[in-house]
Amino acid sequence: MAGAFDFVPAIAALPLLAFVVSLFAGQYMPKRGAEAGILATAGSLVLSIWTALTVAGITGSATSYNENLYTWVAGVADGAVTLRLGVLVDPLTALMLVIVSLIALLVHVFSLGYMNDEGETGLPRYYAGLGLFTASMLAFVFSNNLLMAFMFFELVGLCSYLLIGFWFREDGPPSAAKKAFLVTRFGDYFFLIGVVGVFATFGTGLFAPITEGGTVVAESFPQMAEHALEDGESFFGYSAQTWITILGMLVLGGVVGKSAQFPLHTWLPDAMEGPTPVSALIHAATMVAAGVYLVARMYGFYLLSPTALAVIALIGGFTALFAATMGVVKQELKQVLAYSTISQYGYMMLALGSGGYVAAVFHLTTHAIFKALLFLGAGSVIIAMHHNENMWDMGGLKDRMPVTYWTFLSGSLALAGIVPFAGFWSKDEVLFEALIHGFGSTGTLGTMFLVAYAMGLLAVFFTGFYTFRMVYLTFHGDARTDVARDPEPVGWNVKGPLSVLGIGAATVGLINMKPIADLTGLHIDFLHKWLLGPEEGGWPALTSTGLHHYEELMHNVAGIDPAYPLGETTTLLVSALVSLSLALAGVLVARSLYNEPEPVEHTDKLGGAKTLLMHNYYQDEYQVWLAQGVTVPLARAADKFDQGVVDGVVNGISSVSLFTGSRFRRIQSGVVTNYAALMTLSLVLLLVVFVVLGGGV
Amino acid sequence: MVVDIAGFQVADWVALVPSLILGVTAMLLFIVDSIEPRPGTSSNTVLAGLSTLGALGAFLVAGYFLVLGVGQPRGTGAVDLFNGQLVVDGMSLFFVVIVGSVTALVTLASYDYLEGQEYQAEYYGLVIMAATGMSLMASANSLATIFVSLELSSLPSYALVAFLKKNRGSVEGGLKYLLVGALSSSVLVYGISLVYAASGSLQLNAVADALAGGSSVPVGILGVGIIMVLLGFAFKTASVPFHFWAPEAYEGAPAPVSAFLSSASKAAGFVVAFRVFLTAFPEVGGLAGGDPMVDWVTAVTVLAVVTMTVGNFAAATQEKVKRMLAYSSVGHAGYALIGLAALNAPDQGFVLGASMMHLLVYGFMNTGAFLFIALTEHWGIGRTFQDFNGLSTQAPLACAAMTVFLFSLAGLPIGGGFISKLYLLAATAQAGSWLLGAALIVNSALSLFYYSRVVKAMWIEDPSADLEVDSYPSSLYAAVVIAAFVTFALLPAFGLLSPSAFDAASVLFG
Amino acid sequence: MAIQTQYFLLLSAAVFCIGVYGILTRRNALVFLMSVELMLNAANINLVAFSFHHGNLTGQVFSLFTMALAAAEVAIGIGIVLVLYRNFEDIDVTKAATMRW
Amino acid sequence: MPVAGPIEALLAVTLVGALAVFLAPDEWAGKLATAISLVPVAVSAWMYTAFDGAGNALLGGDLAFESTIGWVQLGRYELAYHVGLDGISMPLLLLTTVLTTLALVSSWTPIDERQSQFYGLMLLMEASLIGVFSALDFFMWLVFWEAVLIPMYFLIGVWGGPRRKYAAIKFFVYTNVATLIMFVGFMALVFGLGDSISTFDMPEIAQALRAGGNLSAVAGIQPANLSLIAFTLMFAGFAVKVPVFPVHTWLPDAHVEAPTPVSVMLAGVLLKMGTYALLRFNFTMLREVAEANAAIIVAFGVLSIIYGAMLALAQQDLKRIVAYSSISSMGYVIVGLVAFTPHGFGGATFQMISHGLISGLMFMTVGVIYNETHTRMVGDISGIADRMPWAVGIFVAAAFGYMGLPFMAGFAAEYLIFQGAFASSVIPAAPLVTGVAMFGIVIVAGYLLWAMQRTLFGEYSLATDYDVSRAPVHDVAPLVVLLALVIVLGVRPGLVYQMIQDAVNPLLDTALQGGVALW
Repeated sequence: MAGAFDFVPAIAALPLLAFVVSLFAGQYMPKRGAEAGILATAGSLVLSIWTALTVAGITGSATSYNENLYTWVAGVADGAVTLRLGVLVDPLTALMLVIVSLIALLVHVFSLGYMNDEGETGLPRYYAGLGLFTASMLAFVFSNNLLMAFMFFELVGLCSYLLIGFWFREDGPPSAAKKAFLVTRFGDYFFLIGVVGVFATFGTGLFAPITEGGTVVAESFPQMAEHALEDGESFFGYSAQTWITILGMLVLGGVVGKSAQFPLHTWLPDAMEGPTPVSALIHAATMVAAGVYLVARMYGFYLLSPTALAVIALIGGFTALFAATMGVVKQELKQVLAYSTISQYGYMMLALGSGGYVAAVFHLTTHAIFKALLFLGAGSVIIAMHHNENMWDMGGLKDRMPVTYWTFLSGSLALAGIVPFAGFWSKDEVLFEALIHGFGSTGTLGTMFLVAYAMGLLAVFFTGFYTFRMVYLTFHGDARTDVARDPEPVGWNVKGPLSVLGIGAATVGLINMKPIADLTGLHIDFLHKWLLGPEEGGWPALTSTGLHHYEELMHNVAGIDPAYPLGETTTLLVSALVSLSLALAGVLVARSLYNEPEPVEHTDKLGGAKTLLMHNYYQDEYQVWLAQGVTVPLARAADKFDQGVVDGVVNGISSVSLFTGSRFRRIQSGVVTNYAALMTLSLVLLLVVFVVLGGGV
Repeated sequence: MVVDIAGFQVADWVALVPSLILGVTAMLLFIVDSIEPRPGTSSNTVLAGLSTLGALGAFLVAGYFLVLGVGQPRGTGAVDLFNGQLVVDGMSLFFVVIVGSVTALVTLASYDYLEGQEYQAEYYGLVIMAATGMSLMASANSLATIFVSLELSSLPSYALVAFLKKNRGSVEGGLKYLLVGALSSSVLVYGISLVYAASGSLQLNAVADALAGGSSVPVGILGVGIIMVLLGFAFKTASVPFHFWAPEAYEGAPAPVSAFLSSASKAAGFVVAFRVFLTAFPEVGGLAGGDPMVDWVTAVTVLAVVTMTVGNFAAATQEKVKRMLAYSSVGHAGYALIGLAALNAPDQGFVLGASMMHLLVYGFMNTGAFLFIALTEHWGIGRTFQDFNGLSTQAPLACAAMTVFLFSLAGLPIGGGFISKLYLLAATAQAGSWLLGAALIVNSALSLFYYSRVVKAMWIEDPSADLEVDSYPSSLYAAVVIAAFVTFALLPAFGLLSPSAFDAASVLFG
Repeated sequence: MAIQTQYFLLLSAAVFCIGVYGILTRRNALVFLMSVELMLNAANINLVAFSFHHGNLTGQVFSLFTMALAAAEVAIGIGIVLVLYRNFEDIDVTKAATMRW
Repeated sequence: MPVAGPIEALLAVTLVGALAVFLAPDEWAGKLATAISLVPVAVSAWMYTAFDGAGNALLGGDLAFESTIGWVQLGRYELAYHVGLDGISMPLLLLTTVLTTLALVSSWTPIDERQSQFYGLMLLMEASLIGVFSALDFFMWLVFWEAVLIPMYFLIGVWGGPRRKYAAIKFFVYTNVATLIMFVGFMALVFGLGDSISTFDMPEIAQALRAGGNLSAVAGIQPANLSLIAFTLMFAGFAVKVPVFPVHTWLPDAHVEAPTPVSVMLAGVLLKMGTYALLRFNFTMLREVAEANAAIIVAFGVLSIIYGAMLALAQQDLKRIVAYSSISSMGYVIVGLVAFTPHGFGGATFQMISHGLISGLMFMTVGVIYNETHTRMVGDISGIADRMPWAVGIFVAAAFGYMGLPFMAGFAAEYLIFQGAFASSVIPAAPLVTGVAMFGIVIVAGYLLWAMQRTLFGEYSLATDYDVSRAPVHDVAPLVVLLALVIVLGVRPGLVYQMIQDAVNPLLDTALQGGVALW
């Protein structure tokens, strides 16, 4: 009988269908295509949950699935790789599928309120975009090889471009869309080289080996890399270690681009030009997560290269801090959220880099929930404020839109990492992992981790601060504008998703309360178990994507080991307390500064730092300069060169020959005596050359 | 002497029938004219018809002989007449075909062109006379016969160029042609006399034998003689440095005459050059191996390069279409000279054959081009490129034909010129004479430029307001269209004549 | 005793050169033609002399042909010179230079 | 062997059709030509399904629809009419017929004078192109190869833009010179083969050359140097057609001046002639030379990619942008060819097809916009997405196709080329070189996104005061068809890639003789 796994492709196919339907039939539907999207995503959610249950072993025996379903390009000659599309389902996939389809569904519903009720035009295009995005994102999630992942990685990029630029009549969105695609494309350039490199090196891009009846029929590239490392092979003149690092870094380029990590983070704040539901779905919960997910997906490969791990950790830690500081001074609701998103993904990278696989996935999950919530909340506020996003024009919305307020608050607490909200547990685990591995790991790697940890820790404070600065400015105090005094009410289709997510943000942390688990000895760290899998056999043995395997690699190859300077429990508590207290400190500072009827700008207190922060550390400036100050002049120069020199030569030749011709014709003077003279002359010449000199005489 | 032609045992002079036909036609023309009561009033139709028939007859018979294998190894073998003073072989027949066909086209076209002109009988008579001379040049196998037949073709040509007595251009052209011709013929004769001095004989094979045996007089004299003979032929083929007459003569002469001279006369000049240098002077030129006594091969190479370059570069910057064609015909003389220049190739017959085929195709495409000019002169539209602007709107058929001629001259695959020119290029590659190859490439590119100037004027430019084509002269049109058709047909049907060309060529190399 | 052949050669060369000189210097069409005659006769001298030298008659016979043709050439020449005069009111060969380049 | 095969049918239909259209009145010349051109489409589609060729045409593979007729005996050499298809030429033939029909439809709007001549010439060009891709006798092939120039000259010269005369003659002379140079190179090879060759049959020559040891000295040039010289001359000749930097400058002028349908044919098919010839001659017949000089060749390829893209970045004219980016895209083909790997050859050939479709699509879309706005300057147009949504939508799709969006033909082609080049054992420092070449995909995104943002989106404004309205159906229909093809090939490259691979793999079979490097 057909199990859930046979329907996995349908998870992506349904939204794809919705895309087609709403694109071509959207304008004939009452909701302009939203129906198709909602039905499709609901279907995807159901199927995803079914898949998850199957993976959990509740419905069906097989708990993992990895098959090639479609041969995209068959390489017939030997040495010609064959490129396939396939499906890989393991706990990680199942979890991500559920998250994506859930958020997608909620965002579709929310869009009814945000787009339809606001009387937007071009909705079929909008819903088609959402549909296509959901489809590609889900397909990316269950890709079983690197190339397929890349292909859908690019597709989600396209959808992000289309949706950011949805309001194409204005000048901002198209430009932001261009920037978003271009910056991510720059990252994807390296990613693509990485993909090509992986296929050229290992002949396959499989994340996990394909097995039939227990025997491996197609090896996965992390496995092959592992073996190559053991056998001390060398590729393209490099030692396996170096080459793996190179490939890892190349793929990382795509990750940094998509997950908006430093230095390719600049596109995300601009991307807020897009409709808010889009920001919630694409630029907070799912697409931006694709990068992190990719690292997690091929974690077995990255664990082979300590260098890559260190880089990941540092990028993550730095981005977390760096983005958080920028979030502190932003005026607009969505801008704050954008920078917090960047910062939060920094945490996930930090976790992955420092061997906190579970922590990363955990934070990915919780963040998806509470950040989507915050964006949707922001969306509802924006509806109420007639699309004015400036927090200084708001205030006192608490009493006028309670549902939004309370849900938003729950999200904020989660983001700030206040116990017991979701964010606390995940962020705490991230930092904890970084800490213990920092102490435990050998050599520079450990110090790197500690540096990254320090930055991450510091970021906690800022997170708390900007989050509640946002909350107080938006909802507390007195209304500062007429609109804020009489905001537009929002409908069920807004409140519904908010409530769902609000509850989620408060509770989802419960799936992995590792501290409690360790303290009480109760085995309630479900996510950990979920990703750990059985010790022997089961899906980890088949897919080699289980935590056990990763921990072995961490220990054997990367040399990452935990160490508890204060003993296990104490360290745990201390780190939890430290991060919590920092978060609270941030919240309190924000409260003292902004929780008053008429809050005022305090940014001047920052002095010189203010301008720096306002200009986002001049990141955009130098990137724009690279594009327009360097590349464009270079192109102009090339054009000049082409017109002047390369083409000049061509035209030169023709004009020279024509000039020669105009001289040659002068020989024909028209006077017959001259002709006679020239004839005689040439006769003499020939005689001299060919008879006298020719040795005739 | 008796030869076997198509199974009939006939006297060997029968092989000369093509030339005889032309000669007889010339006589007939004079008779027809003289039996007319008032001289110079004979009916155009009779004269044109008669001469066209004569030329056609010569063309057909020569072609038929070619097919039968007369004078060729597979047939009778070369037919020697009058103790080898004349010889009928593949090469001579091949060139009679060229001369005959060109003459036929020209006389056909002249019917309309000469409308209302006086002295038409003389015109046709002179044309056929000259044609007879050219056909004899193809068979001439002794310096004596060569000189006589060459003059027989030249003298009428002088008169023909100056035929329009009241037209300054025509007269001036005639004068220059005459003076340059006289000078060249004296150079030629002097050269012949020196060759005779060195060899003691005028019959080509005898000359070759004598020279092979080594001569009593210093080789320098022979060298001077050879160079002078070469230049004498350069005049006939309108090659540098004896080409100076060509632009003016072609421009001034009545267009059909220009066509006649630039195609048939040039071809005749080449056949003589080929025969003399390859029959009489191969050893001297070092073709039989060993280093040459007189390196005429290199001399010809230089002449070829200079000729094609001067011709094409000068043509590129002309304002008058007819003069452009005149210069381009000088350029093509340079191409054809490759047949005598690229001879240090393993397969010499290949080289010479390519050159012969080029002359054949050239006969049609160049004649056609000049006849188109005749058409425009008939219409009385101007001579410059601008005057041709938008002509296609008035006379699409003629313009299409002209386009075929021009592109074929430029070596594009719309006519036989494509294959023949590429074969010349191939010949240079085979001989490894990169100088010739490079010159050919450069010049042919340049020629494409200026030929397409005419095409551009006719098809792309907009017509000027007063462009008006009133009449569509049937015989001119017929001639142009036939020429165009043959030019085009020679692309797919190149093989009809090329085997005889290559065979005839390789025969000369024994 | 016979005169050695090379003297004839020198003579003919001299005559030829005189003819060339005439062509290059004289503008009168008729003189031009006369100079050509000189050159042709230079050739004839060679032919006759070497026919004697080689002891065959070919050269002498050919020289007769040459003379005949020279005459014919002049005949045509005079005709053209006539029309030249009609059109240009002059027989200066350098005057007729309407067509050039 | 059958003489009247489908290829003959194609040639006959197009030639006779051209004649008929020449004589047809202007009013319905367009419709007539389109109708006639449907026959080749149908025939070639049937040929595709009935295709039974195997292996490489030049290396003794089984040819599909082969037929031979003796043509001319020239000296020692026998020229023949010899046509046939293998996995390389079949897709190109299909591309030609399909693109011609679409181009014909797309010319209904822009071509408003001397229609019968225009459509007649288009059909003539189709005939010549069919000949180019199917002829297997060198001289026969050369006839078609050069015959393409004639209609092209008129099409640009008569119906082109303001500087059309300059562009036409430039294209004409430039490519003609290239042909002559290439011809000398090839003939040098033929003579080098001496008596072992008595025809210009390309398979025969190719096999003789690959067998090795058949070359003898020509005019004192030793075989090794001879093959090097021949390779250089032929490469130079074909590089002009491709075009490869630095002999590309005829292309932008020709493209900008040519009317849209002609640009479509020029970019879509004519450029492919160059790479097709490179593949057939240089890389098939003189493999060892190519491998010995891989470094130089790949340098040309990479240079074209980056340089072309940079130039596109500097352009203001939409057509010029696409023109220069064509140079860039064709650079990928060079890189793929010189890699000497299965996917390298395959990808390069596949890129010919996909670029044919995508660049055609781009030019057509630009043309459709031009029909409405009468300008192609980026600065003049803004925010027309509102006025002509479908055309703009397709423009965006086409642009992303050009950027190599997955599941569109461009991505498949470029990825395969990269895959092939990366693993190449011939290209020095293959991974690095490939990486550099791949940077093109970033630049292309740069200028296309910039152009789209400026022209399609933002506030609506138009420098030329025309009333922009939705494009007529017969303008958009060809776009849709092309887009569909692009996507189909992107999702299922195997549709043509199978036969391509089957035809290119033999190129890698034989052992090498060791060629002479230029330095």
